[in-house]
Amino acid sequence: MEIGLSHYLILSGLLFAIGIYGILTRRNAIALLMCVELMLNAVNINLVAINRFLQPDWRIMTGQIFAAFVIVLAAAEACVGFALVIAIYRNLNRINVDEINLLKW
Amino acid sequence: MEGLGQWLYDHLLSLILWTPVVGALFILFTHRENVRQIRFWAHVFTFLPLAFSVYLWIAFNPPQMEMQFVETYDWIPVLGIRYKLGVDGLSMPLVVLTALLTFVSVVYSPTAIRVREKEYYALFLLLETGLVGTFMALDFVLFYVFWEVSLVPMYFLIGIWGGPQREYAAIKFFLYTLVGSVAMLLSILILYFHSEPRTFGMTELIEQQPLEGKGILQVLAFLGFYLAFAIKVPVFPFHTWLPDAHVEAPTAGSVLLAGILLKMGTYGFVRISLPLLPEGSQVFWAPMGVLGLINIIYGSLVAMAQDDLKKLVAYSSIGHMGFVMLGIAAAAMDGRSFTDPVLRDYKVIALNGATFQMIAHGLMTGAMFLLVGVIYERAHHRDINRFGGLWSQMVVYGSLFSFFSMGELGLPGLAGFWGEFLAVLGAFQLFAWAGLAVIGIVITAAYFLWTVQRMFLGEPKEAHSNYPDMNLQEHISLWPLAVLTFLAGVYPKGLLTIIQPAMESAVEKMTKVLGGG
Amino acid sequence: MTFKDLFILLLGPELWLTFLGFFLFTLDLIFPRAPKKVFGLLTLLAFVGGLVLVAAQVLSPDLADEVRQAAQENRLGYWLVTTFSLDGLATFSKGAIFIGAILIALVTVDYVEKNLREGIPEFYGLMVFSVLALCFMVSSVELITLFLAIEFASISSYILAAYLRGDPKSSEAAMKYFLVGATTTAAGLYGMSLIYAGTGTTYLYEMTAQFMPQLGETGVAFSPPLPVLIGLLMMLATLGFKVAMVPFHGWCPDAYEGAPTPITAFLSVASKIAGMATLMRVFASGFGPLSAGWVPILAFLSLVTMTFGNLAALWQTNVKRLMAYSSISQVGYLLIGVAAFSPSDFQTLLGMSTFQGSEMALPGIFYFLLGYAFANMGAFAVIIWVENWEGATDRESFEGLAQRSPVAAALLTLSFLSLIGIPPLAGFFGKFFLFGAALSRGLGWLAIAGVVNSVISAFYYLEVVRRMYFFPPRRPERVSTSLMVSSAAVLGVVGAFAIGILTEPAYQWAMAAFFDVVFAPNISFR
Amino acid sequence: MGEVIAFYILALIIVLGALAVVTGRNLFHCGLSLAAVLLAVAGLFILNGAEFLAWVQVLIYVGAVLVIILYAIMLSENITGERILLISQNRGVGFAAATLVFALIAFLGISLSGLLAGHTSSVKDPVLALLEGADSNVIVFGTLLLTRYILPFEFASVFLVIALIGALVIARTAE
Repeated sequence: MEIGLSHYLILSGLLFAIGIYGILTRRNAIALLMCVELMLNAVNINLVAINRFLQPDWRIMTGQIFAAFVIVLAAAEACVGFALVIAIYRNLNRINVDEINLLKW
Repeated sequence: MEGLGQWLYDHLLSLILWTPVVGALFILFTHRENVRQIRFWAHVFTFLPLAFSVYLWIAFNPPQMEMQFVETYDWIPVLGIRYKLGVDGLSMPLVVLTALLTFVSVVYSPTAIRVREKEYYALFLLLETGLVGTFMALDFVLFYVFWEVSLVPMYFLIGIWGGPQREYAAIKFFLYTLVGSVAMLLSILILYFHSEPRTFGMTELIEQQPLEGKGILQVLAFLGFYLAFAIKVPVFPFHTWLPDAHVEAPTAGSVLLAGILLKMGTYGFVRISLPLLPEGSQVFWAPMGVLGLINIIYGSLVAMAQDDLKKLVAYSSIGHMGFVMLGIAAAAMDGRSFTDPVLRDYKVIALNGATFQMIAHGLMTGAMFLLVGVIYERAHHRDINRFGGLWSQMVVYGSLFSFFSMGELGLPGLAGFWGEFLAVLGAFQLFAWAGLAVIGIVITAAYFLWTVQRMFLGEPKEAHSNYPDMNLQEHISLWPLAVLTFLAGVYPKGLLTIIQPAMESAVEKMTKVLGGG
Repeated sequence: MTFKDLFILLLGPELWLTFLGFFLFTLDLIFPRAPKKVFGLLTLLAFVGGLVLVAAQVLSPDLADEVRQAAQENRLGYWLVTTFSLDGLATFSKGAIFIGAILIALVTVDYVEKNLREGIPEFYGLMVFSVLALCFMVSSVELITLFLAIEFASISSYILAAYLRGDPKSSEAAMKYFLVGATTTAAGLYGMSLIYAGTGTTYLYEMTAQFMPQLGETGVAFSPPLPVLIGLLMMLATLGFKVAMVPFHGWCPDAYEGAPTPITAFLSVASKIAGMATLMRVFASGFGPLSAGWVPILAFLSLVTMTFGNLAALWQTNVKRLMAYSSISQVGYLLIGVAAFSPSDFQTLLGMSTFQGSEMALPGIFYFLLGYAFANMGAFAVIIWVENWEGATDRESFEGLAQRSPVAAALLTLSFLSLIGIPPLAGFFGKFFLFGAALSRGLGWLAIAGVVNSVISAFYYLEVVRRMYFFPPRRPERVSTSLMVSSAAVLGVVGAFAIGILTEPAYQWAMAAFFDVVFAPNISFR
Repeated sequence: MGEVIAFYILALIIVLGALAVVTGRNLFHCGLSLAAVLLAVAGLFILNGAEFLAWVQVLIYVGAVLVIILYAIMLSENITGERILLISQNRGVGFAAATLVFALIAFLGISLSGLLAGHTSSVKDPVLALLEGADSNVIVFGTLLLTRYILPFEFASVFLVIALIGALVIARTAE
């Protein structure tokens, strides 16, 4: 039995779908942030696997580079997300997004 | 001097068109407290276009069938959109009428308008440009631009200086007209995309007949234009905006609404729908005729039931515009009538009547609304039943009111007669049921006479014993209309020689397409 | 030309923005007591300078040749120009973005003085950097650069939206904005990975080159392979989020209402221009030959977006929120142009058939964007004008404005008339071109939906106009403002007028941009 | 065979961990499960020959991102003074959407590997000349980053600085 691209794609699809499930069901901002991280990891699995299986020359590692930039993005997003959580706390003292409803959701 | 005269002659239409905008700018840069100066500029910059347009009338060459005083400049060459102006026997009288009515409205306005005058006069001048431009434009995009430009100032005129229900009336007017114009926009675009070479020029498109034989597409394009024009006219059942707008608008606004804005619709039918989309017009000639008749009879019946003088005049407009629509329907009637030269002549007669009626109605209804304004300024109500015996109090007013009432009901010898007579005569020869229009004429006569009786005859009432007769401004604004109504009545030929070639040309263009069938 | 020259020529406006942005940060460190207005003026300088540099790029006649030359001689230069393109699409959008940014900077100074207590230098610095990000966005022709730019722009917007520290609405709006943004980003990235799987490259024009042969002589559009189509649609989540397209619009009303008003203006003008330009870059340029796959979807989304935006706007009582829904509906109109794209546009540009000026679809979008930017900026400048005085943006604050400040009322009315589409303002011609494009491409139903929506939109715009003109003023005193805000409003409206009347040059410029949408790679790659 | 076993073990960790993240009631535990997922993903990277990326994943993701998240959890619990209990809403909708997405991608995944034999670029990439003789993942990675991806690389550095400054500005306490 061989592990092929399909395996990786299905695994990443599963991870992505779980992330979406989390996005739709969770109400806590930090938890939502974690779900986004799950989705981003699904993307990275995809990119690395595609790079490996579809690019004959291993030195052209577009997918891996792409994935590295996605990690950079995840770091920046986490940073800003955290800052926003603190800002919301200071203003409202609550963190569940359905509890903050000054504006219609 | 020679050069200047020639230059004036070459740019006559642009001058008439843009002078009011210059005036609006002058007013915008005048301080709002300086009312005298604002009024002065308004008078000057409505008089100038009037003077220019009188010159236009004199310099106009009636027998020529083509457009005159044409000015063409490229505007958006990549799409073939041009700044193209021109007038013929159909549009020239309407341009003059617009200039005249705007001027008399401005002369009349100081007695009625006392607040926010700076905005008022600026908008009024802007409105004039929109109206004049609509009649002059020979490029569809330009036409559409002016069509919409005339909409915005009127919205504010009704909404700010109107009666108690003004906001409702203003928004209703705006939205109704906007619905029509966007439908027209789509039709214009359809025409453009079927033209070869691509053009928005009206005369070029009429020459090309891009939708000839295109069946359903021609019908759709026709319906797009129809919606726009029918709402403006207004044809039953699109008329519901009109009573609101007319009743709520300030007097001068009503004058322009009834005198000019309604004509934009009928002008569109004669200028665009008939020659450009003859097959589409032909499909709908009977509904147009029937709706015209409904307009005449329904308008008159409803007018008879009114106690509010302004509403009465408003509904009488619906009735009178029905005659125009009847004439247009006659011109649009189907193929057989195009092959027979006699019937074709009746088409021309009907169209002559329709166009004559546009002018006559503009003069007389404009005057009627001014007269309503005159009495309203004194009594602060318009309930006919609360007046009575006014004649003894206001002799000149009573005489003028009766004079215009006679004109409205179509007394031979006054302007109103010829339009209705020719339109019904022409239409009757083509389809006999047009004769039902006579019912409308009778009802109209009845309610106008009844109104005169209720307001002016009988015992003078205590409540209005101290009403002064008309003041100077009211005299200046009303007498020109009275004189012209009389002149057009006793010497209709003066107007008809101008109109006739344009109508012949329209029928000829339709015949070229439909004559074979 | 050396690499350095190329670098400066190609990235001139971006380098200038980076320099000034960091300069703003350091200036605050060195002179903590510097008057805050200085930062505002420096920001204005940054944007004006950017516009000048873009103009220099557009006007220098043989820049393209020089760039091509240098890129072929110099390896680093080569990699520079293959990720960062200086084509008509990029320069046009940058020009429009800078124009919008200048007007925004003008209205920001007063607003900041009135409403912000701290972090003012950073506020301006972040504004400069968001514009930088937008410039990158419209120039990237490679997916990695593109997504970084999009994220940069989004993240700085989240921060700017959260800037009203005392106002819980602001942080809440930013939080919602952030969560929707992060989710759509993840989806978009997943889509990009699928596109990468389907094409093996991240360069947009390599994708075009792959699909072109299939388009062939016939010019009939074909559907993309399934992974690419799905990837494209997932990418649409990110781009749709940026331009606030239904169904990715959820953040828009909240963010517009909660954010500081200049940032609202920024989101609705600069951000939207960049988003639309990128959308066109990806769909029309990268995947143009595949239009059979995405055109029906975009046509449908266009219908939904404009209808939803307009219907929802009818119920709004806060003018900022109303502008949010109105901007959603404007995106719907813009999408008509994208949906009216056809591969024949592609072919005309490749010289396979002759170009007709009447091919209005893509130039129409650019023209519409420009007109929309001016009119919207005029409107927002007046909203800030009123907000600075009244402290609120609900409809009641606008009552009787015509008598308290006739100029403000007139300017707002004209902006709204342009947004409704009344000629001769720019908004009319924008719609005219887009509806025309739809009609000429057999999307008559979309054109009809467009005009029906225009009429609906008149309701809510006129509701505000009604309150300004027909209502008595709530308070007698006049509403005055600084020269900067009023000149921004005047510039916005004059701009809307000017490109309405001078349609030809604006349309020509838009057409030049259109030519280069398809010719994305500005150097020969082979 | 070794790869097969490793893949399935890592996949199991990923899926179970992810499920724990989206269903757990204790936020702190969710964070720890996320750490497990991230580490397992790093394992997958190694499996795919992306050693350098795996290190990046461990250092940045687990080292930095996760720490921020855990810090956020503890800080917020500290501010409110109560343990945050997570609730899940709209489970049905979430489940349906997730299933739909998964089905779509899984279908793609199965069909895709047949559809695409491999990528052959028509472009003669000049970067290949530089990579002549390069034998380690790190060298290639670094070379690519500083040649072909020089612009995104520089851009990302500005991006990170600004994100940090921005985060500081909104998070700092009022003076």
